[in-house]
Amino acid sequence: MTLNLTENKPAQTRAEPRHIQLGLHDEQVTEMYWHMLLARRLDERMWILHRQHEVAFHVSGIGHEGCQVGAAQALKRGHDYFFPYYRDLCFTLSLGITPRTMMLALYGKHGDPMSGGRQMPSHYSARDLNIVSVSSPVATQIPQASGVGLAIQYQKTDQVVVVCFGEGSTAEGDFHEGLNWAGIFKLPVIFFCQNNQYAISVPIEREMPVKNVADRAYAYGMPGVIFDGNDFLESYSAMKLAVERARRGEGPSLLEAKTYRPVPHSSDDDDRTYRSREEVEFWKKRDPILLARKYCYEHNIFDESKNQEFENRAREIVDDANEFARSAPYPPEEEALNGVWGALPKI
Amino acid sequence: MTLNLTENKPAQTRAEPRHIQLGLHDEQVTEMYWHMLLARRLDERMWILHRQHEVAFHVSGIGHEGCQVGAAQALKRGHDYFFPYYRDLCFTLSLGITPRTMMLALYGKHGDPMSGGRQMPSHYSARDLNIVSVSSPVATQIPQASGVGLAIQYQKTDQVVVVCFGEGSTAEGDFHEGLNWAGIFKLPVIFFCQNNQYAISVPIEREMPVKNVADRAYAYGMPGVIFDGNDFLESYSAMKLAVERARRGEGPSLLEAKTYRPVPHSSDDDDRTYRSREEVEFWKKRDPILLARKYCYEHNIFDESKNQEFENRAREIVDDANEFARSAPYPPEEEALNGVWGALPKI
Amino acid sequence: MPELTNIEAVTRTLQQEMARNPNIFITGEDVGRRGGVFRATKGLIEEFGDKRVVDSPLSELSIVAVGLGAALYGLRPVVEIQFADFIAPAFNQLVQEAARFRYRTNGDWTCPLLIRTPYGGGIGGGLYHSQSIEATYAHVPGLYVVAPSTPYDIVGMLRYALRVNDPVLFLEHKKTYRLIKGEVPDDDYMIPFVKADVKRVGSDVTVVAYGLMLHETLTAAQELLHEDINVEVIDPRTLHPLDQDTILSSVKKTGKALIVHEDNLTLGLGAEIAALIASEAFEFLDAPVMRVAGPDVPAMPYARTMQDYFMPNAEKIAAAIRKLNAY
Amino acid sequence: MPELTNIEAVTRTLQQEMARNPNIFITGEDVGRRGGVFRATKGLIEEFGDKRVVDSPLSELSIVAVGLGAALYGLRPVVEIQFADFIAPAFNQLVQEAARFRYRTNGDWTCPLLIRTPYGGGIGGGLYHSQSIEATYAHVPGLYVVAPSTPYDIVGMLRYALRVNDPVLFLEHKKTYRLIKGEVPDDDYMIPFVKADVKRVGSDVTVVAYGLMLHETLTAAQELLHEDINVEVIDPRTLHPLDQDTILSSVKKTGKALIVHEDNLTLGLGAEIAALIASEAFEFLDAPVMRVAGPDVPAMPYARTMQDYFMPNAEKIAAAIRKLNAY
Ligand SMILES: Cc1ncc(C[n+]2csc(CCOP(=O)(O)OP(=O)(O)O)c2C)c(N)n1
Ligand SMILES: Cc1ncc(C[n+]2csc(CCOP(=O)(O)OP(=O)(O)O)c2C)c(N)n1
Ligand SMILES: [Mg+2]
Ligand SMILES: [Mg+2]
Repeated sequence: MTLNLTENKPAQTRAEPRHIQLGLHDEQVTEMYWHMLLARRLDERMWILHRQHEVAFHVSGIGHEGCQVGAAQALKRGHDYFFPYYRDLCFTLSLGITPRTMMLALYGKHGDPMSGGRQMPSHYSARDLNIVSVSSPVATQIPQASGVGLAIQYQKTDQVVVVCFGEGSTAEGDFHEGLNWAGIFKLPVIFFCQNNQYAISVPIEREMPVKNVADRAYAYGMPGVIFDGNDFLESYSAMKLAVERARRGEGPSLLEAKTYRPVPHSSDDDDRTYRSREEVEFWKKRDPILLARKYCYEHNIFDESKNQEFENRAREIVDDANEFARSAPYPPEEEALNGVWGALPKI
Repeated sequence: MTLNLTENKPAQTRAEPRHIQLGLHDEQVTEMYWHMLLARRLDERMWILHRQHEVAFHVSGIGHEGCQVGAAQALKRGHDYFFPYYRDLCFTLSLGITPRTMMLALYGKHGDPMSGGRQMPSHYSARDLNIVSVSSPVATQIPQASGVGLAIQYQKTDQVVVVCFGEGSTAEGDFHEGLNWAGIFKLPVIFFCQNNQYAISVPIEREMPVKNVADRAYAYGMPGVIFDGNDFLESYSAMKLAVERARRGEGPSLLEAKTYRPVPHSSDDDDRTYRSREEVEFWKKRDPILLARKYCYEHNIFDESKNQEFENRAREIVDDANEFARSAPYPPEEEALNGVWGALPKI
Repeated sequence: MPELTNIEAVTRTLQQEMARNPNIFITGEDVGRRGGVFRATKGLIEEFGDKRVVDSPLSELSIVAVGLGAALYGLRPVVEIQFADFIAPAFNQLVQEAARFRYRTNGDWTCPLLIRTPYGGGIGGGLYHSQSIEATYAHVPGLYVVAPSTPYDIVGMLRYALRVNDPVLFLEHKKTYRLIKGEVPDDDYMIPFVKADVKRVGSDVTVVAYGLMLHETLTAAQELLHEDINVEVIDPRTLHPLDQDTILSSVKKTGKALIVHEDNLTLGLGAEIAALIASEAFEFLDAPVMRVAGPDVPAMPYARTMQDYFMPNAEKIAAAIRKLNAY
Repeated sequence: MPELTNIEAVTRTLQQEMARNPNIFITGEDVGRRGGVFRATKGLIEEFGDKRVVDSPLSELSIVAVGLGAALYGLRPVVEIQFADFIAPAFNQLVQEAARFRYRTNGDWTCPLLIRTPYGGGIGGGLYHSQSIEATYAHVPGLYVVAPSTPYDIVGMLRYALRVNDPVLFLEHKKTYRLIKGEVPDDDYMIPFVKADVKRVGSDVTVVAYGLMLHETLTAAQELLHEDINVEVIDPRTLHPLDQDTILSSVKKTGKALIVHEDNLTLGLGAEIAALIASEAFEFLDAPVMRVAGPDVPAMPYARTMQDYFMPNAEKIAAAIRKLNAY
């Protein structure tokens, strides 16, 4: 898999870096880091804009960047199908949605390509990227993803579908029915649970009677894979295997990224009522971006000065996106009436 | 558990009959057999009445009597709560619903205590027996049973709830959500699946990606128990253990009786389009009543002449119930308007 | 021109359109080897194989959701809900998802999903095999609700529905499946949505009816001829959105309006039609707007006495027309 | 008499009734430690413990079904659906089950289940946090739908609802939670169901409105006084079944009727009220029955321009009243 092997050099005593083992070049790892960083800075700015009363609402992906960027890296942009959920800022950014688009949606401005200002922010959608529109009712996307999987099987392409959701949402009937279809028909669907241990205020013990969401995979005749969601390379590795399996026609997988949301559920939430500050601080030390940066430094993928460049570039991009969106007009009010029905066929 | 042990007799070389091992007296076994036989004869008459155009519809419990009578025997009538489904003729008969009531419902006649002629036949209900009204939409009763379980836990009684359903119905989201609640809160609910291997025409491989419904119990943090549903004693044994567990406050169980429906799905069905006659004949040889009768003969619980008495008595009871219902009037038409709302409280 | 029953009209059109369009596939409970519990998909699995006629697990929520997903991808799924009553578990997927996809993406994602389902009573189906569900869904912008009631209309509208790029709830009155017959041309005609049909021209009273009630109304109209009452019968065919013009023109002509449906009275489709008339044809009205509908009880009882009492029929419709005519 | 906001009215009444009746328990998403996302159950878990205030898993179907089961057993569950929009997954359990239990057992089994949920728009909630759901459920016999809109009415009707032996959908307009304040007597008064309230006596035009629109209508009525237009404002409070008499008497007096709601026009509650008036007060009508409602789009958009355009308000209501008055 690596150059070393094909060149028939003697076995090295020191193990290769994990990313090389996984078949990732330094440039790819750098790009993954960059997406995480950009997503984080964008997300932070959104919180600030909310505090400044510039925008009415924000729901954040902070803390989830590691599992998201790893997953995205293992997929074919614009080719595979994606059902993100509202925390997937980094996932959809990695798949091609631009910061400007995200900011337009945050403000609910005219021309927002995700929903034309109809949906609340973070309801990702991009037809040209096969990113299917996020809904607010949770879990509805899960059986829909199986439907896309059935269509792919029908058309015999090599595409796969990835559908994302929180662990709390797996309590909905939609989860069960969606996985049941995928299991029965061996559909090329990857069920990607981002388990951050809370559904708003409800801790995992009250959400389900098992320790892991992946413990349920067996009930649907598919493998269940648990990994450290704050480790971007573990996420890549898990997704890669699941994708390969699906492309080989061997059917679905249920992936569970163990992660944490170090911020409140949304700008409307106050998480101090339901969890300790110690718990939050503990997890902040395991921040996926911190961990990824450390990895990159250790393996000389890039250095601190490069990181500073990234920071600068991220700030510029975020500034630009914000300026672009802030100065954009609101949608003309009558647009509320458009797009209810398509044109009826002529006969 | 048996007298032998308490009297300290030497161990017997021949194992005790299974019913004795299970703590059942001969009289109890006889009664169980009697309920199976009566249910069968009643059920057969219903088919005949349909063929004679005396009644419009019948959905049958034939073939399921073994698992049903065994389950009923392990429960406290009028004390525990029951959510039967439409095949539970023998189950509800064993729990106290009379043949006359069943016939009234079959004809849709005035005074039918199950629904006042509103529901189709086999939609069992008896408030005084804690038998909760059967609905037509499948699986809806499953999370409702968890609700009764929660209420029992709230009131701290020693009651348990049994909820019955076919294996096909476990594909509905209701199944998942109901078991999830029961698992999280350790509710005293027994989920009793009567797996007859078909959902109308759809064979089990198309209903679910696992071999057994009980394979899903793990996903809900509860034991899953598979047994031969055509063996009335196995069913009794499985239910007894689950009931004891629930009464001890240890939570829910998922029981799966493997059985077969040797008749069409309902009087509207023609099963020749979807399964072979050989398959049906194979299962007819494993008829739970045949097997139970053989067991009783072998263990001298009763003999052929007694069986003939049972047959005669069953015929009389069925004749009586039929005559009773046939000659009953239809509900006055305006009764259609009653019972929509309760009386509003006075203030 | 062959004579077909309503159910034959469904089956034949599905067969023809599947032969023509490889993107059409069918799923639902028992639609395969069993050919559907009403036999609407009879013979299709034999002709098209089990990739195009797919027996689904017993799960309506996901039957609709899977259809929706396949439609997003670009296929043209036809899903069957075995009885209209059993669409309720799919309410969220149908209303919140399928019907909102176009709007919530400003037209980017569309959902050409066709849902067929037998509805209506009078067949001894009791509370859960007799329901009329049209009003619940006719309240949902973005979702077409159609209920063609003759073989001719079924063929033309089913063909059209398979070319519409929005979700369609295609309602088939199960009592008419074998009761109603009619000639159907061999050509590939289509009947557009949102186009009501004047099933009978008259001058005294306008009656709006669909499904089994359309046929009961036509019977009543025929009888009332003997009493010199000339009834105009409008079949909306598309129940949502309504062809307001055809209804209003008729009422403006007759000055009297009756709406008939099996569904219970309160907030049944008749409510919207009556409100429309009371708002837009007020000055033309010579009498109160009347409705004949199922009573406000949770659903249709099983016992035949109560079922008959529940069902509107030619006699009850005629009585209401007489009252309006005499007003 | 303390002055309470609408949300305080809810919380205080729940607290009082739980203290009085040990059979009452609460379940729903985040109702426990978080006290509900709107804080309607704030402080209750501290006072009553986690057996009586139960954080549910994220699953509306079973929140309703579990409540239903507990109600069958004899408890008095109060379940919260976090946003009215998210009751859709529970449609089957609510409509086909809870609302049909009494009827399908001829009165044997009853289901005293209270479902509270915040509904309505104007708070930047976009498509899925702004919906008005009343019309869908007002079509369902056996299910009470109530929407009290002042602290006084909320307290009186919530207390009453906890004594009613049928399922109740208790709708709370979320924009009014902190916006609307009012005095509430300290005694244990109750307000019965199916009793509309004349919130303002007038003679020229009858307006029927509830929720936030009630308050917008009252504002409009106040302004129109300057134009010598005297508006009668009827608050139905119970949306299903309707207090027909109060509505009809008012319309018979004024001869002119307007119905206002946020829900989209077609088959919104206004349809039934208009149909009722067109049928039962026809001879008293001096003008078409009018409706001011949300437009027929799938749901309320997020962008504030479009949201404002969607929402009926005092200005739009006043314009319609002027038109009716001038007719
Ligand atoms: C059907 C539905 N019910 C309730 C909500 C309100 N809600 C939004 S997010 C959320 C918690 C989701 O938890 P989880 O699935 O674990 O995802 P997380 O937010 O933790 O990433 C809830 C209850 C909703 N959006 N949809
Ligand atoms: C929600 C719903 N969908 C469809 C039906 C129609 N239907 C009635 S029974 C049945 C099959 C049930 O199969 P299973 O659960 O295995 O029970 P069995 O009849 O085999 O005992 C179907 C599809 C229904 N009653 N309810
Ligand atoms: Mg979570
Ligand atoms: Mg079965």
